[in-house]
Order: sequence, then C-alpha cells, then structure tokens
Amino acid sequence: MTNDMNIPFESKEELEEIRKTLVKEQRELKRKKFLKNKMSVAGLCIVIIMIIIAIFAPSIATHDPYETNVMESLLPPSAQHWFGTDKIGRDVFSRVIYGARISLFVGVSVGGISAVLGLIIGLYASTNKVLDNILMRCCDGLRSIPNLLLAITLMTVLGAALKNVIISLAIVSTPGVARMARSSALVVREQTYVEAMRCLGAKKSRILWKHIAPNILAPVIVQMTFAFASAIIAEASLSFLGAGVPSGTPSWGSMLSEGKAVIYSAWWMIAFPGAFTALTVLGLNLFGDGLRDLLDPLTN
Amino acid sequence: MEEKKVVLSSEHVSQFFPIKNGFGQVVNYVKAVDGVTLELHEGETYGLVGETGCGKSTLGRTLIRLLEPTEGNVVLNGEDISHLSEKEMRKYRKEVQMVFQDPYTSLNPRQKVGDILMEVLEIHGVKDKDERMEIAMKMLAKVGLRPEHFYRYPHEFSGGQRQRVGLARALILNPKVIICDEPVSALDVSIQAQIINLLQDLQKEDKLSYLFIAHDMSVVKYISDRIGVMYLGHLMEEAETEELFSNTLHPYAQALLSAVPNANPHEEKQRIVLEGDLPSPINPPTGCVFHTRCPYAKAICSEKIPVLKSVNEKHKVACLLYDKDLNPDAE
Amino acid sequence: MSKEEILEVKNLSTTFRTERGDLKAIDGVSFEVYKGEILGVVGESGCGKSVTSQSILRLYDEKYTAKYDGEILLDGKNIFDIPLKKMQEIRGAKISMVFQDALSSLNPVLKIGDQIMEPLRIHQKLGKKEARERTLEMLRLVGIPAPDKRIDQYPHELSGGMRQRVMIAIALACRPQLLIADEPTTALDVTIQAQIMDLIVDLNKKLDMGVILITHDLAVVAETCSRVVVMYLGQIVEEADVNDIFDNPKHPYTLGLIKSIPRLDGDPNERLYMIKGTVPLLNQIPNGCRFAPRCPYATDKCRTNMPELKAVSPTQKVRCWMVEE
Amino acid sequence: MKKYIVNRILSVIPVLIIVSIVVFSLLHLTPGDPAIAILGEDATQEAIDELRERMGLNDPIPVQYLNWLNDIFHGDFGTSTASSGEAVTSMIASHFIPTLQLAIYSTIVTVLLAVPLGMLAARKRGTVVDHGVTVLALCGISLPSFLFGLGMMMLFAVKLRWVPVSGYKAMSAGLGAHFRTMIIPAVSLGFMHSAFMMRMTRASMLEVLNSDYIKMAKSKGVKELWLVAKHALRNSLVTLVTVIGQGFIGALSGATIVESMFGIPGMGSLVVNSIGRRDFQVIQAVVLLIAVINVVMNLVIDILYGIVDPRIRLS
Repeated sequence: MTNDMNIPFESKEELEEIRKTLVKEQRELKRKKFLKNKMSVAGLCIVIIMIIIAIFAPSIATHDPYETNVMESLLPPSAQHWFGTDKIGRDVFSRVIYGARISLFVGVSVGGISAVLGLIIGLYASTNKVLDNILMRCCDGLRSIPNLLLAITLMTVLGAALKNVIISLAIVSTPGVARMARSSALVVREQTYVEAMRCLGAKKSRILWKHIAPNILAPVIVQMTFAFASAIIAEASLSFLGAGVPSGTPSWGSMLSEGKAVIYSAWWMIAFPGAFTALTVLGLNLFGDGLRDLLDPLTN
Repeated sequence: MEEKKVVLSSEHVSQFFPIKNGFGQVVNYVKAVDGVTLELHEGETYGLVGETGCGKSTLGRTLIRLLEPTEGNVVLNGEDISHLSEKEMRKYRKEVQMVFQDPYTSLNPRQKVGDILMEVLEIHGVKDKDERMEIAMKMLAKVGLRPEHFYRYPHEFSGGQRQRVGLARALILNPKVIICDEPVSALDVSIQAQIINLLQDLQKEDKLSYLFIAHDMSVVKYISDRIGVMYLGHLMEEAETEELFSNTLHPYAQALLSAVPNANPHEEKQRIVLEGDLPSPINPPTGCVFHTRCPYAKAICSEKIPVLKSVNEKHKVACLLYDKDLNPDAE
Repeated sequence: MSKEEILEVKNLSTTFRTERGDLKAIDGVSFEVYKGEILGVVGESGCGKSVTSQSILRLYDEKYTAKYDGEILLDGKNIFDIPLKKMQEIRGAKISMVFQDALSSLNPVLKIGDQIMEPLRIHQKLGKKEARERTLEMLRLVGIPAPDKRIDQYPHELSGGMRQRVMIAIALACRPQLLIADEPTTALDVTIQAQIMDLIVDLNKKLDMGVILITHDLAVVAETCSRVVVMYLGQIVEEADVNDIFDNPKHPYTLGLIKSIPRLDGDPNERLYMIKGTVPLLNQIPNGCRFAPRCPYATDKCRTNMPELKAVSPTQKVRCWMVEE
Repeated sequence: MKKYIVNRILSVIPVLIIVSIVVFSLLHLTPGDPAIAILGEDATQEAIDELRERMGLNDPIPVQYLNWLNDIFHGDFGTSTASSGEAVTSMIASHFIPTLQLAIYSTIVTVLLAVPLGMLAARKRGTVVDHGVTVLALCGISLPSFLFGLGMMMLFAVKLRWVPVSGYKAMSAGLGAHFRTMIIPAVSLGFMHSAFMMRMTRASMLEVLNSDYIKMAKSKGVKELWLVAKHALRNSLVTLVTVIGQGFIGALSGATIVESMFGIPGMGSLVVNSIGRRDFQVIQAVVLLIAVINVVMNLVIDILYGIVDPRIRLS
C-alpha cells in the first residue's frame, strides 16, 4: 500500500470499541472543561435551584399564594411568614415561590421561541440577497422600537394574559436573535467547507441544515440564554408597570410594584422578589458566558 | 508524441464579477479571468502559477463549476458542463473534485472525519451504512490515516493530517481529475514534502490528472509536467516544465522566474525587477495587460491584444514580440 | 577579520504562563550578531524563532504572561538588567523591528508620515518640520515613489509592497545598530518579495547595521544571509555560514529540511525526503535530544541525555551526539 | 465616503416605512371603536356614524394610513381620545424635555462609569481588577433598572432622606432642586447601560491592545502612556463612538420604567399612564417618535463612525 502507517483494516467489534472510548473521552473532556469555569458552574446551580423551586412550588410554599387575610396585613418576616405578608395579608414567601413558575415559564418559552424563529429567519436571510433585505429591514424596524415600549403596546393590544406576555416578548426578542444568526450564517457561508460541499454535489438544503445550521447553533444557544434572562427582566418590568400578567397572579414584577407603593413601611415586599429576580438572571448570564466557551470548538 | 486524451479543458473562459452601485445597477466588472484557453491531459499535472490577483483560483473554481463562466465553455471528458444546473451537474461531480488551501476551514468543525467521508457517499447514492463505512475506512488508510481517526473531530488533527482528510474526501468518489488550489502553501516544509509525495503516489496509482494551482514556483516546477503562467486574468505562457525554465519567452514569466529565490547560496542570480504596481482588474490596461510594466513594451503592445500561439509543439506564448501575423516586425 | 559584535544572546529562555501551566517556548538560545552581517534564523512554525526575536526587545508583558532567563548583551550591558521604563530608549533607537503583515502592523487611523515621524521625535527630539523632512528622506531611501503625496496617506491606501517599505522606513528612521525582520516577506508575492529583500540587503550595506532575518523559507536564506541559525522546538540545533548549511549540514534535522524542499535546480524524478513524525507540542517535549523521536540516526544515548551546542569548526556549531565520534 | 453615506440613508428609508406600518397596524388591531370611546357608551348611532365619517374611519385601510402619515408630516399626531381631545403633539412636546435630560444625564453616568472601568479591566487583564469589573458588569446586566432604582430609592430617599422619593423639578425650579430629583433616576438608568458598555469597551480595548500595531508601536520605543492615549484610544475611539451612541439611544428609549417609577413626566411615563386610559393615539405617537429618533440617531452614529475611521472616509 502507499504508506507505512497503514494498519490492516480492523474488525467491526474493535472499531466499535474504539468509538466508545473516544466518545467517552470527548464527553469527559467537555465536562472537565465546563467544571473548570467556576462562575458558570455557580450560574448553572442557581438556575437548577430555581427550576426545582418552580416545579415543586406547591410542596415548598407554606401558604396558598392567593389566600388573603386582612388581619395579617404587612407583617414583617417571622417564623410563621418567612418573607412577611403583603398589603392584603398574602404570604410573600409562597407568592415568591409561585412567582418562580411564572418567570421561568415566560423565560423558557420566550427564549425557546425567539431562538427557533431567529435561527430560521437568520438562516433563510443568509440564503439570498432579496430575502435578506426584506427580513433584515423588518428586524431593524422592530428593533428600532424600544423593547419595553413595543412590549407595552403589544400588551395593551392583546390584553393582560400570560400567553400574551410570552407572544409580546417573543416578538421583541426574535429580531435580535435573527440578526445575530444571520451574521453568523454569512460568516459560515464563506468558510471553505461549505464550498467543498457544493463541489461534492450537496443540495442547497442539505448544506443549509447539515453544515451551516449546526455551526451557528452555538452562538444561537448562547443568545438564547441571554434572551431567557432578558425575558425575565422584561416580564418583571411589564408586571411592574401593570401591563404584564393579570393582577393578583404571583409574579415577581407585580409584587415589586405592590412593594413600591408601601416602600416606607414594608422593605421585605421589595427585598425578596427583587433578590430572586436578580439571582435568577445573574445565574443565567453566568451560565451563558460559560456556555459560549464550551460550545466553541476552537477553544478545545 | 501521440495525441493525449483531454480530460478537462477551458475554451476562452472568462469570469467577470459585476460591481453594483447603491441602487443595484451594474456599474463595472472585475475581470478576474479573461478569455483563458487551457487543456488538461489524462494522467498529467498541469501547474498554474501567477501572483495574487492573477485569477488562477477563480479559473480553478470556474472549471469545477463552483462558478458559472461569464463567457466561453468548460468541457469535462468531452461534455460541455458550462451552464448545467446544480442537479444536472451532480453526476459530473464524480469525475472532477477539488482540494483546498486552508486546512483549518476546509473541514466542518462539527462533523467527525468518518461522517465527513460517509456523507459524500450518501449524497451519491451509496445506501448501505456498512458499505459506506468500509469505503471510508479504506480511503482513510489510503491517505495514511489510522482507523481511530475515523471518530475524531477536525480540531484534533494537525494541518498536514487535515489536508489528508481533504484529499480523502475528494478521492472517495474516484474522480479522474483533481483541481488542487494551493494544497501545500499553508503547510510547513517537512509536512509539505509528505503531502506532495502522497499526491504523486495517488496519481501513479489511480492515473489521476491534477490542475495544480500555486504561487510557490519551486513546488510547481517539481510536481508539474506542464506549467501555465497567468497575469491579471490572462494566460501569458504555457510550456512543458523543462522548456519553460530553460527557454522562458514572455517578459512577465522571465521576471517572475528570475524573482524566485533558489535554495543554493552559490548561484549568483541576475534579477529582473518589475517596476510599478499590479494594475487593478476593474479597468486593466488596453492591449496587452502587461504593457504598462513590460521592459520591452512597444507602441503596438498597448493597441493589440496578444493571442496564445504555439512557438513549438511544447511551448505557447501570448506576446506580440513573437506573433508574426499581429506584429510585422516580430522575431 | 575582527567583526564588531553588536549583540550577544547568552542562554536565553522565555517561559509563558498559561492555564495549562508554564510553557518554555525557547530554552537556552545563544548566538551573536555582528555589524554589517545578515544572520538568518530558520525553523518551522512553533520552533521559537519569533519568540526569540521579540524577547530581545522584551515585547512580551513581563508582569503576567512572560518570564525571561539568561542574558542579552548590548554594548556590554545586559538588557534584562535595564528597568522596563528605560527599555524605551533602546527600542526603535538601538534595535528596531519589522513584522510580517504590514497592514495589521501599521496603525490604520494614523497617517504613515506621522508613524514614521514618531521614533524621530521620541528618540531624537526633532521638531515637527525637521521630522517631516527626515521622513520624506526615509521614504525616498526605501524607494517609495512620490513621497510628498504618500506621506499624508493612510496604510490602507498603499499596496502590500509599499506598506512593507513604510514599515522598514519606520524601523530605520533612527539608524539603529540592529534590525530584526520577523518574516518580512512571507505575506508578499515573489516579485515584491525580491524587491523587499534587495532593499534590506542594500540598506544593510549602506547603513552598516546588523540584521536578524527570521523566516521559514530556506531559499530566501540562501540568497540573502551570510550566517544561518537553525532552530527546532525552542532550541538552536545548528549554526554555520550559509554555504556550510547547504553544502554539508551536520545536524540530521538541517539535513532533513534541506532534502525535503523542492529546489529549482533539483531533479523532479527524485522523491522528496520526508522527516517522519510531527513536531511535538511544547508540553510534550521528549527527554534527551528533542529531535531523537524523528531522527533516523537516533541511539539510546540520544534518547536519554541532551547534547550541547558544540563548535565543530571555527564557523560551525551543532547540537548532536553523532558529531562527537 | 459619499457612497457610504448615500447607501446608509437609502437603507434607513425602508426601516422607517416598516416602523410606521407596524405602529399604524397596532392602532388598528386594538379592540373597540375609537368613535365610541370618544362619545361614550350611550351616544346615538347617528352621532357615532357621523364622527366615524369625519375621522375617516370608514375609508379603506391604506387611505387611512396615508392620511395618518400625511398628518404626521405636518406635525399633527392626531387628537387624544381619552383626555378630551387634547392635541397629542402638544402633550408629547411637554413630555419630551424631561426624557431628553434624563437620557443625557444617564449617558454621562454610563460613560463615566463604563469607559474608564472597561479600559482599566483591559489594561489589567487577568488580575483581580479585571475579575472585579467583569462581576460588576454581570451584576449590572442581571439587575433590572427598576430593581436597582428601587434599591437606590430605599437607600437614599427612604433611609438617608437626601432626595425625595419621586417627583420632578424642572431646571427653572432651581438647579439644586432639579438635580436632587434627577440624580437617582439617572444613576439607576445609567448603571444598567454601563454594564453593557463596560463589557464592550473592555472587549474592544483588549482587541486593540493585543493588535500588531500596538506591538509595532512598542517596538518603536513609544512610552506606555502614549501607547494607550495615542495609539490604543484613537482606534478604540472608532468603536466607542458607536457604543456611546447606542448607550444614548438606549437611555432615550429605555427610560420608560425609570420615569414612571420616579414620577418624571417624560415620554416613558406618558406611555405608561396612557395604558390605563387606553389612550392609543398617544401610545402610538410616542412609540413612533422614539422609533424615528432611534433610527435617525443610528444613522448619525454610522456617519460619525465613517468620519472617524479613515478606512471608510477615504474609500
């Protein structure tokens, strides 16, 4: 044969063996690399804790978040009410726990929708000039309207409901993801391996989905975590302004808004929902930073 | 010399890239390749040299139909593939393939080497997975890689090894013609030697024809049977390697060859230094594009466009100095 | 002939602090540079030739990333003893540098005239008018046509060859004793490369300065250098006059390199020699002679202890056990 | 350069058109009939039909859109349905000044906080200072402006009583009073934007400091101070122009929540109040105006970017 390094062709079992060890080795390498980045591990832990809280809210919460009790209005944190009570006697701790559900649900769905839509718009915008112009001008149009203003306007049009909050925030954050996906796709499109696949006769769709999409997935996923985080802030802001979830729903934003009204007397009304909002968003941002290095193949 | 079978040829191929203004109207053209005629014979290595911006890579991409020629035709094994659609072109992909310069961007970082090779087979209808794996494994061995490389990602390979994977991917469809676009320029000297030897061994074994595009003259001289020198989109001179170096005719080719340093300290070289800068391909000089920098330029050179003419059966040149019918007082 | 020595590098090592621990990029590099000579430093990527050149000017950040050992003697003084602040008097005045890619090495938002004037005004405290005059003179010296038009242009408005000439003009503005050229023509076409190499050789004679030419292209070395240093994996493996390097190289790596390059006057049917294996990473350096795993003549002795760089003739030094017998 | 400016302006026109379409359609998507909203529930059908005719609500949508656009070009944003027919244009005019002031003050806060810290972190890369700045930036991004504002309000207004909890005093009411009411909103709005700007300044400064021309300048013997001030700053200035410009736009259009929280009668709180009153004319006008300002400001920044960077100016 042509070259002295050529070992006779192994049997199928040996190859399977080699494959398993290599796959395990590659996964181990990735795990070790992620654990090295302390900050993003901390971020992941925070996010996991929040998810657990959201899922097991009923068993964690000490009271029914909606049950009012005028007798116990504005009590400071005590053994009975860990985070104190609000103006109409509802237990702040239980409402914060249930609030986690709202925030995470909004965050996940807005993050997910804007990532998927953004990826598709970005990919197809990178395919031809005309489509690119149309799609990108629409994105620029939407992005020039400030996020919160657009969200507020959409909410007033659609009416106060969790479903509408998600729709509005998805419309607000999709253009950003689309623009980023499009610029990454244009960079990938110039790479030689895309040209090579065209030489090898691959169809346009195969190149788009099997070669361009996987290579812009990493930046899109990272952008998704940040979209997730900003969706939580946006939902809180909307509820704070009274344009978010219907009143009475235990959302961190609306609790903060109620807290502002009694800022002189009830510090706990602001402290606890505020802490949870900030912590969740910080966790997501830290995790997002760590994810960026992990998914970037070149840094291995 | 019996007439060799022509596997790939370009007939007056031109490639003009339109320049558009703000409103999308075409204002001018970048004349990257301008009327190049060239034939690649079976089992031969045709070296295509020239400096940056001379259009050699663009010509290579046009011959493999990554780009559609603006003028002229590309003929592959006797069939005109100049303006075929992507679907029609697919069956010809088995006959001509390409190897690229930059090892770090020519492989999809998200795909394992094995999948890269198997996907090519899948595209061309090899249905059975085991069969695809077997072919891919054989091809890896053929380019000097070991079976466990099958499951590794491109970033786990050195530059030289990646070029081997690129080569394996190009050869897996058993094409007869390979266009090598500067395959060794990005590699270190010792790795370069390994890839050059591998290319030559594969050529002997499968009777491949190479269009070897490069700017490093000593590599091209070593590996090519015939060499073509390009300047600003035009093929200036074409000759068998020995003939070109011993009897260089075109003034640009003379200057180019004299500028190439030789790894021999004793040789005192007398250099022809070209004045001025490379003109822009957007509005190249009239007549012969080299006349603005040519030491022998005459008035006629700025009027008439030289045509590639045979000086003998091993040597063609496009220069009015040697062209009787265009230029009465030629040699 | 007693050559006047400009610079002597003694046992220079540079260690970089990375997350994966300390990496010794160059280990015990020693050589001299004489006035009026062009010393070629040759080696493949990763052999440490660029690190050597930038360590001479202490360009690496010494607080967090790099640590130097050994000595570099300039006019008898060791450069590492000089406080970092004082190094500015040497950079650009006594020793200056030219890099590979002029487009990225010239400041894109400053006119080239200002960039040439800068060393003149720092080191020689020239006034604006006088500095501009000297700049025009430098532009003419490096062969740039219409200097008075070019002086007020920006780097992106010049061609590749001209940008390289501007960089040489900047480096030579204050007539340094030593010019370090780090792969000055690698990014250029062969005709422009010939012009730039001629310019460097011409200026070397005219200004009688020493030049360290760093390149991976043996052909360029053959045509321009008088003495050559071959580096492998952070160490010098051979040092000799250019004729000896090509006519009878002593170190197996030098021999391998020369036989593996296709030569213009070489025989096309002869198969290129292949040095087997690949260059190991800096954190997997083999013990003993670093070239042992790839050396066809390696013995157990080579694989256990490291040979010294020994003089085998007044002009040739080799780091190899084989030379001893 | 001219070609650069021309196609920048050309690319802005479609964006403006799309913005106007989006904003106009928002008006038409809203449930309920504006005529009824003005005349009230018990108005007679004829009165409602007559008003609809006068307001041109029965014309086909495109005609309405063009009329609406025409009015805007003449500076008439229509009349507010909720607050008894007051001209929207005058309402906006009165609310614009506070928003502008808040935007300017918060941008100053942002730039003073972000640019030096960003550059310091880049200069002292990998040290404690660098990590400190990175963590600070992360907190800034994770802390929504209204949460940070609430914190500041509790500390300075409630506990230390240095400033009133909310309320706005115009310049005319004395500089001291004006600034006492504006300092906390400006800082809370500025802090969040400074987090983004800090990271961007650090990244662009790092890129510049590791560039070849800084290495070349160093090898020319340029002193440490000049390296940063002349070479590095000039280059990062090019990107800083964009970053600061975006910061100002962010402040101008992002102040909604901070304004309403601190009771500053700016455009943001105008929108928030209009939500309650379902006054779509006002919301629509404010959103359109801010979007247009946004687009125009981006155009100005692009052109400024071209002027600062010779590679574009002379291409």
